[in-house]
Amino acid sequence: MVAVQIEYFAVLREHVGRAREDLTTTATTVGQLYAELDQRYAFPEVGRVKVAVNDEFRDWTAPLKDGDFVVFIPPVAGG
Amino acid sequence: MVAVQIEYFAVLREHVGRAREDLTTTATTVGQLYAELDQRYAFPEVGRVKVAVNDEFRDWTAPLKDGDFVVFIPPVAGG
Amino acid sequence: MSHFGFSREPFTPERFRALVADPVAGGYASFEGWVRNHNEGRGVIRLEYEGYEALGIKEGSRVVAEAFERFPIARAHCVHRLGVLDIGDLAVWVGVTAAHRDAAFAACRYIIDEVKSRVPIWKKEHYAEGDSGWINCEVRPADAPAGSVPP
Amino acid sequence: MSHFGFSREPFTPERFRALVADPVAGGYASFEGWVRNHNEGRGVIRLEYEGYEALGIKEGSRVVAEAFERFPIARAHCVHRLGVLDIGDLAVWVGVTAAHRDAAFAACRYIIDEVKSRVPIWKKEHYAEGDSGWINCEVRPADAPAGSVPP
Repeated sequence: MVAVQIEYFAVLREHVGRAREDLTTTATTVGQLYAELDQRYAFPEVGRVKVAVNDEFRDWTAPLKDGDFVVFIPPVAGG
Repeated sequence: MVAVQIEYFAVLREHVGRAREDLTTTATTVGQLYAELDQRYAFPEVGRVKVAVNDEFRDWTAPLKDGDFVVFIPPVAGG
Repeated sequence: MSHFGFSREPFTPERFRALVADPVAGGYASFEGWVRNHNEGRGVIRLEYEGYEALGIKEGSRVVAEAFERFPIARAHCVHRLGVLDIGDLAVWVGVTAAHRDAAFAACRYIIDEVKSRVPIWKKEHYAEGDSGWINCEVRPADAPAGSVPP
Repeated sequence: MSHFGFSREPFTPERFRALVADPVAGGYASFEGWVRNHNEGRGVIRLEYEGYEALGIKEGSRVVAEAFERFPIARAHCVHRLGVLDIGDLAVWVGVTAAHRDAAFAACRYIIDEVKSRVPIWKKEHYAEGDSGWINCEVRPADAPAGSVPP
């Protein structure tokens, strides 16, 4: 079990209904964490989502460590 | 014989020593006029010169008419 | 100093243009994204930009650093607005100086293209009809490729 | 109103940038030529621009009109300085707005390239050593192709 913090932005923030949550999880990768949250929230289909851990882009297979700060990144649209 | 006005710019103005001159000439084309002036002033070799008559680019074979305003255009360098 | 930043307040390009001034620079190329009154056939009345700022600054700065590696430029900077914007407001500014204009244009184009596709910024359009949508995130059923949502 | 002009006085881009603002415009691309402190390995201390204004305005306006024909742009304008300029001074400004940035960049590049090669403007560089020269007009004997001077 690891304790992590998650921040939601944009379409995911509005869907989940809050910007941040603290979570204790049995997930061992960020991909597993996403699957767990997707099951709970039924995230909207938004295309290819990326993930960042501690303010850096990571692969979905990246291990989840106690204290990690995780952000799921739906398709961006700057400019 | 036609009476024309000539304006010189940049390297030609400095070479000739004045910006404008009025001239009566037997030249019947702007090319002949250039040759006549080149003989008098020995224009510096500056590469490809163009010519404008009455504020429009013209060919060197353009006829010269009484009252024409002629400008010889050495290579440009805007920007 | 980072070469990429966010601004929560309206800004004018002049302030940041001064940052890229350089006596060796003969060319200054800039790009500004403005909020336009239409998108894909719909009337737009205002926009919201949301950014993941900590990662956005890192990724935006990487983009500008890549431009320095790829093109012989003197200086470069990019600033992106966040918050609520009206029609005509400045959303993003990119400025690049170089000895020659080839490099200035190429680097300016590189930066805006990469910033738009890589920096975690999201745009919500508010339409004349009263509805709104997150751009690039509103997948209609027909558009959604199976398995497109990871993992 | 013509889309090309000369300015005998220093000017800031803001004044002309406002001329190309347009609510349909999502992208604004601009280019500025600044007086740089070197050229072809020599130190430059100031510049002079001389223009054949009557023809220059016609030819510059034709260049901008061509950009409108070639690219889907909203507005475009170009202004060129004349007179004596110091290092860092603005020599030429081009601004283009369009719904999309592809067209804005392409048209901006087209305009500056064509203006530099076609509009009757001449540049005299004053060098740190005290001499000066008209750019593109100083043909050293080895450079001068036979018969290059018409007719």
